[in-house]
Amino acid sequence: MTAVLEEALSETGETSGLPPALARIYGQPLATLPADLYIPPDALEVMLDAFEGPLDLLLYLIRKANIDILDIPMAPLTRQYLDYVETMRAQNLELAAEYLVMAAMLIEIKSRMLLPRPKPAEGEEAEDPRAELVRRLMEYEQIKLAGQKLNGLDQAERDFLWVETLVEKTLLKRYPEVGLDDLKEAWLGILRQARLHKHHQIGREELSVREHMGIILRQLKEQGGYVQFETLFDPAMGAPGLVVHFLAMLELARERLVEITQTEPFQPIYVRQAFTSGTSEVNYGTDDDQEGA
Amino acid sequence: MELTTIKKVLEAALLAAQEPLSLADLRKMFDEELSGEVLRKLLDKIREEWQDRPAELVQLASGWRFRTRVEFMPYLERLNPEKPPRYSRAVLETLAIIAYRQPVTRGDIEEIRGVAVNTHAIRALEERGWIDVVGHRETPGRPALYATTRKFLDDLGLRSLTELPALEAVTQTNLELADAA
Amino acid sequence: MELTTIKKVLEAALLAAQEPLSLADLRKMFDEELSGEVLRKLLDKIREEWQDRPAELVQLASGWRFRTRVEFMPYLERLNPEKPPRYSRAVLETLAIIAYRQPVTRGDIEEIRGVAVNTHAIRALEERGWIDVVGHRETPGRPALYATTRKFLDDLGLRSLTELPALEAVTQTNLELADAA
Repeated sequence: MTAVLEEALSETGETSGLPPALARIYGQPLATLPADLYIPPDALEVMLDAFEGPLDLLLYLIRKANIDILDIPMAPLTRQYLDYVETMRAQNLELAAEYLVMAAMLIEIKSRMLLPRPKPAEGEEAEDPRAELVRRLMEYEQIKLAGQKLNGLDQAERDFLWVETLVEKTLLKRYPEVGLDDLKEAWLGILRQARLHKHHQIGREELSVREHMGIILRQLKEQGGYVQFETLFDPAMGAPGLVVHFLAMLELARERLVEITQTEPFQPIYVRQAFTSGTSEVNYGTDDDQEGA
Repeated sequence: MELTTIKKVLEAALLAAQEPLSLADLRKMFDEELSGEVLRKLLDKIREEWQDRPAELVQLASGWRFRTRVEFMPYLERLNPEKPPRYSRAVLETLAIIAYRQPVTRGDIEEIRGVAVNTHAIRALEERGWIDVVGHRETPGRPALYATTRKFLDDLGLRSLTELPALEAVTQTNLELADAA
Repeated sequence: MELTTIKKVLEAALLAAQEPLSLADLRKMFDEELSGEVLRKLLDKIREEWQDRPAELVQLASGWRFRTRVEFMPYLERLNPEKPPRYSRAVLETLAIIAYRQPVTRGDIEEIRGVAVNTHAIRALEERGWIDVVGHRETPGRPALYATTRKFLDDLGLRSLTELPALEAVTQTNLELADAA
């Protein structure tokens, strides 16, 4: 394939019009290659890995020569490029096919530049044979710069770390959720199991009495287990509340959970926790005994 | 390097650490030799500075790390809700009996459920603050009387026990239906 | 809940997060309805409070997250013997093409770069979670179409693709500039 290229090169080289004008740069004839356009082959070799492909190499050559990408002098550029390709071939370096394709493209452009161009139709611009190459070079340059800019952004793990404090889940005791339906289901389950009867069915009234039974027992506990009857009734409960409270008191007495005593008629009535008849009596009236406080 | 800068570097490292960092790890970040004493003082200083913030610097077996304070974890959990655990039937039935029949003793619960009371069930409910002892029944052994607490009502979104589902309407038919379910 | 408490909960969540948290995520933690405006104000307040601390709260494509400030990285690096990936030009150019021209096929990438696509480059970017296949082009062979992910934006500190560095119009001037760089 290289042989074919060389042949192509020698053919077009003949017609490329070497001195006096090597190329025309910005309309000025260029008699000799600019010194910095020439890159010694051994330097090219060193740079082999530095190029990302033929477009990258071309951009490098264009930049080296400090020429306008919009007005590329094809002859010197093509020669430089082919020198590079030839060096790689001579070093037996594996040459990617893209480099050869590009060589062919450059030669083609160069030849078309030499041919007389057909006069453009009115209102149309003459097509520059280099247009497609220039478009690709510019697009590649743009992407190359974009890649560098992306690399310049602060990057996770390279330039900063994410903050992540430890969440020790075992520290938090997770409680099961219980809904009203769960309670109802549980109760129904008990009924099924135990084949319980009517007295275990529960209505609102019974529940409110039971709630007040708990309230009274708690009040007694908090106040030392022995209090005057009236103090257990808060007028703020309203008439229905007071009635339920009273029923709860009677139920507690019936279940022997409290004792209600009165030494003689018209004397204060006292309520005591049934079990407080023992040792805790000693502490009546002292603050120490107020467990709930 | 100034101590305040060293402290900032330590703080940054501990905030980003995925594993606890030992003093030896922390030392690696600096060119200067840092004594254990200096490091510890700086870590104490950081810990102090974080006293009112939502994470805390803790020393674990393998080193130091920032840990989210426990009180914020219930909120964080809502971000990745896990399936909540479930109470066993024994616990739920015990709770139902205490809720509907309070105040009751273990003996009452045993009688109603027909099986010995699971001590674990009572303890679990007590720990949760849903039941407590409101008195003792004046019978031999003076067994404790259990009732539900205000917290139980709050947690279940009830204003009063009367808002528990009433079961007066349970008839033989309902029971059969429930049975079939 | 008081605003100061809400702010602390937000801070706790953001410090502990394993992913950026969106406003919708953050809202999930509270019973009360929080407007985007209130949340944003609180987040701004947190950001201010962290101004002199070694981490910063940033807004990214998928939400908010704390990250360590870049000036601390030279020290933090020493903790982790595994160096983070530094991408080759091939990878960076492939990434740039996908980021700026998405969705693209391998063929498109090849066309722009002028060389066969490096399979390793694509795989490295996929493994990092920065690109993925978003579809297939309806042409012979149905080639995969690649696009960048949210993680790509998050990891580069961007809120959206519009925040990518602007593409430069290539002229003679910046060719020289690029050379000097």
